[in-house]
Amino acid sequence: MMTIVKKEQIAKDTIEMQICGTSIVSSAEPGQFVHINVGDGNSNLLRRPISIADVNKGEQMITIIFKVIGSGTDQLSRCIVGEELDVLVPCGKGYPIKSLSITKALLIGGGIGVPPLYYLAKQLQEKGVEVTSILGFQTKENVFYQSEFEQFGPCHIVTDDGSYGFKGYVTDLLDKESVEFDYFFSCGPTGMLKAVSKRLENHKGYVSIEQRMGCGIGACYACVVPTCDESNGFKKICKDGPVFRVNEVVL
Amino acid sequence: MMTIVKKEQIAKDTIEMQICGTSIVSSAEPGQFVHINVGDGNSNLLRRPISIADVNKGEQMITIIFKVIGSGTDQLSRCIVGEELDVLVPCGKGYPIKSLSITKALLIGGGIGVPPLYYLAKQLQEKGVEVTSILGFQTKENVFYQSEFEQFGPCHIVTDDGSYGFKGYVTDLLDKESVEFDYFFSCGPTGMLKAVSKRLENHKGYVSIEQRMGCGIGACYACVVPTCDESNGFKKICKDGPVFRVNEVVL
Amino acid sequence: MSLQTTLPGLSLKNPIMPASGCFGFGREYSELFDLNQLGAIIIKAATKEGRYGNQTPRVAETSSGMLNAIGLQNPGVDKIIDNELPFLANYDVPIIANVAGSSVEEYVEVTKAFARTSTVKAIELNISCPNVKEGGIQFGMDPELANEVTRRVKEVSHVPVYVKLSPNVSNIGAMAKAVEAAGADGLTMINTLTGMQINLSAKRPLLANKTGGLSGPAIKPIAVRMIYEVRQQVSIPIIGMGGIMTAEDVLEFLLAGANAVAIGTANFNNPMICPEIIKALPSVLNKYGFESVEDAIGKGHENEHTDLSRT
Amino acid sequence: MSLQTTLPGLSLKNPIMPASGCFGFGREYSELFDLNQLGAIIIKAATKEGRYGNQTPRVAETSSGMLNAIGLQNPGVDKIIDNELPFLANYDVPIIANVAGSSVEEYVEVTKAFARTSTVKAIELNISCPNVKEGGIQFGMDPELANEVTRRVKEVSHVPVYVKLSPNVSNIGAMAKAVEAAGADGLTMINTLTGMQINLSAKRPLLANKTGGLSGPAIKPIAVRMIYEVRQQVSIPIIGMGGIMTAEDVLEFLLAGANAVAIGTANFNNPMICPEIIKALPSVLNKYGFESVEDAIGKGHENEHTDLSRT
Ligand SMILES: Cc1cc2nc3c(=O)[nH]c(=O)nc-3n(C[C@H](O)[C@H](O)[C@H](O)COP(=O)(O)OP(=O)(O)OC[C@H]3O[C@@H](n4cnc5c(N)ncnc54)[C@H](O)[C@@H]3O)c2cc1C
Ligand SMILES: Cc1cc2nc3c(=O)[nH]c(=O)nc-3n(C[C@H](O)[C@H](O)[C@H](O)COP(=O)(O)OP(=O)(O)OC[C@H]3O[C@@H](n4cnc5c(N)ncnc54)[C@H](O)[C@@H]3O)c2cc1C
Ligand SMILES: Cc1cc2nc3c(=O)[nH]c(=O)nc-3n(C[C@H](O)[C@H](O)[C@H](O)COP(=O)(O)O)c2cc1C
Ligand SMILES: Cc1cc2nc3c(=O)[nH]c(=O)nc-3n(C[C@H](O)[C@H](O)[C@H](O)COP(=O)(O)O)c2cc1C
Ligand code: FES
Ligand code: FES
Repeated sequence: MMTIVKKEQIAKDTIEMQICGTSIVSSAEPGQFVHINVGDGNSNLLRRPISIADVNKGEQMITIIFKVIGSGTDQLSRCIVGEELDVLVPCGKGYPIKSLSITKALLIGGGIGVPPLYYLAKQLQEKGVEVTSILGFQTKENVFYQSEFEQFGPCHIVTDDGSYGFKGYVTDLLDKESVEFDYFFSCGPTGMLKAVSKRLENHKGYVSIEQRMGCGIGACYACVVPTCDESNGFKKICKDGPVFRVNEVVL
Repeated sequence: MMTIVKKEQIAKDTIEMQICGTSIVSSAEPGQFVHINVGDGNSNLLRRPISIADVNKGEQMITIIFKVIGSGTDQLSRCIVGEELDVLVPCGKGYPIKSLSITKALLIGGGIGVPPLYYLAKQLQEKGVEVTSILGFQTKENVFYQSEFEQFGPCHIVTDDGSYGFKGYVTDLLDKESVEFDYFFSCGPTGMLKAVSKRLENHKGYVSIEQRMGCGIGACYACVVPTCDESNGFKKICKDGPVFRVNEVVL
Repeated sequence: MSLQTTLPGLSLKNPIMPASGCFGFGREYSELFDLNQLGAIIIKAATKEGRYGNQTPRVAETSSGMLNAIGLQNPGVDKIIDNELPFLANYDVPIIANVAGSSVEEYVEVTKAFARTSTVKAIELNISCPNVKEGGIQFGMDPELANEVTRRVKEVSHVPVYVKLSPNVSNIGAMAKAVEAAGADGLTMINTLTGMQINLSAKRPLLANKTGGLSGPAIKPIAVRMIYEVRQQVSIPIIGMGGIMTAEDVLEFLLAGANAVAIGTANFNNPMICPEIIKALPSVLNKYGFESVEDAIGKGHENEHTDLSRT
Repeated sequence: MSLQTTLPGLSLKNPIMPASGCFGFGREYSELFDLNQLGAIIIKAATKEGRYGNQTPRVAETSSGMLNAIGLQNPGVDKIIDNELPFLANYDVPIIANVAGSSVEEYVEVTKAFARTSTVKAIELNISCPNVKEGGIQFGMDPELANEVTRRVKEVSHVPVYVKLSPNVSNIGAMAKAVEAAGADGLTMINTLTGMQINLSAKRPLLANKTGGLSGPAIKPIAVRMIYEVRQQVSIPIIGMGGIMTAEDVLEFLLAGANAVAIGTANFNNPMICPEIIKALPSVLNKYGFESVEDAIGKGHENEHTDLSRT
């Protein structure tokens, strides 16, 4: 059980929440997620996976940022400060930056794919990596965390309708601006990940992917994704992912 | 929609709640009930019937008193002051005291059958009727509203285990004490109603009965009870009751 | 936005109607809202003679659902015609009469009786009530019996006949085809699934009848699946039901292939649910890109899944 | 308070075991609690060759339930025996292997393979998986096919065989009797009910496989009814499952006639649910006046309803 210590709406339908209460959070890595039980045993029977957006090890606190899209996130958005949350943490495997030799990183986030990149950027900066971010949103009122990302380096905001920042998709911006990097790290809707992987096919990178989950811990085979090699293999997104090397699994 | 304006625990697992917000309450009669939706469309799909324990016409407010026995009453007990409740009010037919010529009344309540008798006693007193009450509870910690009933006249408390007041059942007390009355009015568990009807078979009286309900408004036939006459007839507890003349329906 | 839709015998203002047994004969709900808003009304089951039904308790709550074992309580078809239909005739809403029985003869007799009145615009043949000892569901579990009773009722009915299918079967498609072959004008589906709750204190089934019919949102996925399946096997229209609580649910049933829908259990949770859904429906249809109710019917069958994956 | 209970091939510390497909091969849960607490473990379905299963999405949430269409993904029986069973052999918990197939031969082959290991204490014959195109559920919908596959598997099995029944049938009692006659040592029931959810935006079924199996509290009343019904028709023991979330639910299944229970979907809601229920069970049994698990089995059948009413 973790306790909600802060809740704030930071963009349209988008809530930032801080929860604290277990020392395990200090081992959390960027790209990992929490698996939250928002139900009462009847409604919202399945847990909801939400990325870890930030970790405050000292206070045993993590930040999550989520968009209200259905009954589970709606229920979560109604929880109040002081309430307890039933959270499995941390789940999955994150961006393996500890083992990478890297000087310049490009972060590409789309919508609710942006949150995990924040903690990633923070960790990269601690390692002394130069960070450039491209964050895509549908429209102006969905934009969040621009100034937070600007702390780490150049941050380009892109909106589908051009109501804020650059107009178009994140890949359109890549065509315009030349960014140097050794690795890219991306998280967002599958369509975006596909486009990004294609556009940057000669680069090394990592993507974080989504799938509907049952158990969230690797036991039920709900969230599998085929691997790209010829082994006929598969990975479990909840356990082996959600972060994969680009071209490791079929998007 | 009505708003919860007060909530208080008045005995073990027993909550008194005041809700206000619709002018319809002023027509409510003692013995009628409210039908409360405590669910979210998944859990507690059916409404919960709870008797009207008191009415404050001026403030459009009613009091209910309920015992937490399962998921619905548990959910209701978690509602907080200021919250809105989805309430159908008033439902059913109450004690028809307006049409009765009566000078001395005996009220016999058992457990959560006590609440409707409070508003009844109040109305009887307004009519100038002398009121004697016998209230039965399982044990000391379940007892509530003794002083409230004492306002109206003699009030005997009976507990199953003798931990408070007279030890035994309400009918045992009737054997001990001689009470004079023209009509008796009873509400409580079916077993008690049966015993009381039998003990007082030569008296005129009314009983309020319970049954699991579907619609609560007379449409679904979930709550029927056979009539005692030879007509092979039936009554709907939610619509024709919950109050019936003694020997009108089969207990 | 047009909510109109036309089915055999029924010209509907909108596709929303209360389900049989959950709305009585309309009187109680008429005190809460104007029944003229409804697309149609399916009235409570009628048998030849009056029936008292089962002992109480007759209902139990379950997770996202309820069990009922009313047992077809009703005053008998003649009293329904004399005492209930004149009230409903005051409204400009097509009435569908639910016909039950324990023998083919009884179904035929009740149908014939309804032919006496012009208020009833269609028959819903209830061969799927799980809560009576004899008749009812037997006819709904055996394609041959279902075919026979449908054929016999069709012979005497002056109005279109919809057959109400039971979900308690291995092969719902076979049942649908059997009654289509017998001349059914439409299907209504699904009736309740047989279930039980045990009272831990009494150490026996909570319902006096032991088993009851499970309805409510819990069964919606089963209803949607069966309608989707049957839609691909027969061409007569379907009135869908089973767990509908919202206008989004209605759209889900339309996409699965229902031509109209009925709302049962939800009326108990919220007696205003039918008019509320009717009001919400246009904007839900609009949100998902549909221009009318008819535009949405069956549209869940056409789109292929696009995710990549090996098989 | 004794929680022990003995079934063919299985001596259980307590009647609680995870259901097949909801616990993998135990590894993930072993990181969360000591598997030695469990009464038994039913492992994920095994087929002869490895199977990738269906496309994703493979799960959808429904009211008080979920749909799954995993499609029997598994590495194949040989890899299970080589890679998974040695890990489970470390625990003092009986292992029940779930055997699936698309032909009688495949069921026989897989059962034979499991005879190679002493870790498997019983076979659960899965003739009820609704999520594969061929085999599986066919055998669970036809009493004759069910009888045949049971008989053939019994011929080669070195351990007791429990047959897992599908609820998607008209007559569950007939299925139970057919497999009892074929020599089944016990039954497990129920598997999932076939259902569907339609995605309103995509205008097609949400699951790539279109249909999936409905599980969770939504189906509990159906499971309880079927176990109650089957308990009156066969004498072999029953491992009950379908929507169990609490120790009270376990007692409800015992009263209905289950000798032990399995817990599926609830593991996803709360991965600690099995040990939590095991811990809560003694006080629940005690509260309702039972002295042991065995004392409660079948006790929901004996008490008559006492309310007065005419019929
Ligand atoms: C690893 C991972 C990390 C995520 N991180 C974030 C995050 O940081 N912020 C954020 O806003 N969202 C995130 N999501 C998406 C988030 O899980 C869904 O938006 C959420 O589950 C929707 O639940 P709901 O009840 O509101 O929607 P509903 O549509 O009512 O949910 C119905 C069911 O579908 C599942 N579901 C619906 N959409 C998704 C989806 N996109 N991915 C997986 N399951 C889904 C739900 O979990 C639930 O089981 C993440 C998803 C994954 C897999
Ligand atoms: C006319 C009437 C007036 C009532 N007045 C009061 C009152 O003033 N105070 C009070 O505490 N209780 C009263 N009750 C009883 C109250 O309705 C039940 O205690 C309550 O419904 C239990 O709900 P639950 O979800 O907590 O219990 P659960 O056992 O979880 O409920 C399961 C289902 O059974 C129904 N149910 C359970 N017990 C009863 C019961 N005794 N009568 C009817 N339905 C039941 C519930 O409504 C629900 O549908 C009254 C009942 C009736 C019929
Ligand atoms: C209390 C109750 C009574 C019912 N009575 C009848 C009936 O008389 N005839 C009938 O065909 N169906 C009857 N049904 C079934 C409903 O019409 C409907 O098919 C079923 O409840 C599924 O829809 P729902 O989930 O919206 O309730 C009844 C259902 C309930 C809950
Ligand atoms: C994700 C998932 C996978 C399942 N896989 C299997 C399986 O491989 N073999 C099997 O016999 N049953 C399988 N089942 C069915 C369960 O074992 C169980 O019978 C059913 O889910 C009902 O129990 P529950 O409501 O507790 O989940 C699966 C169920 C789920 C939810
Ligand atoms: S969600 Fe169960 S294996 Fe990934
Ligand atoms: S509860 Fe529906 S008629 Fe009384």
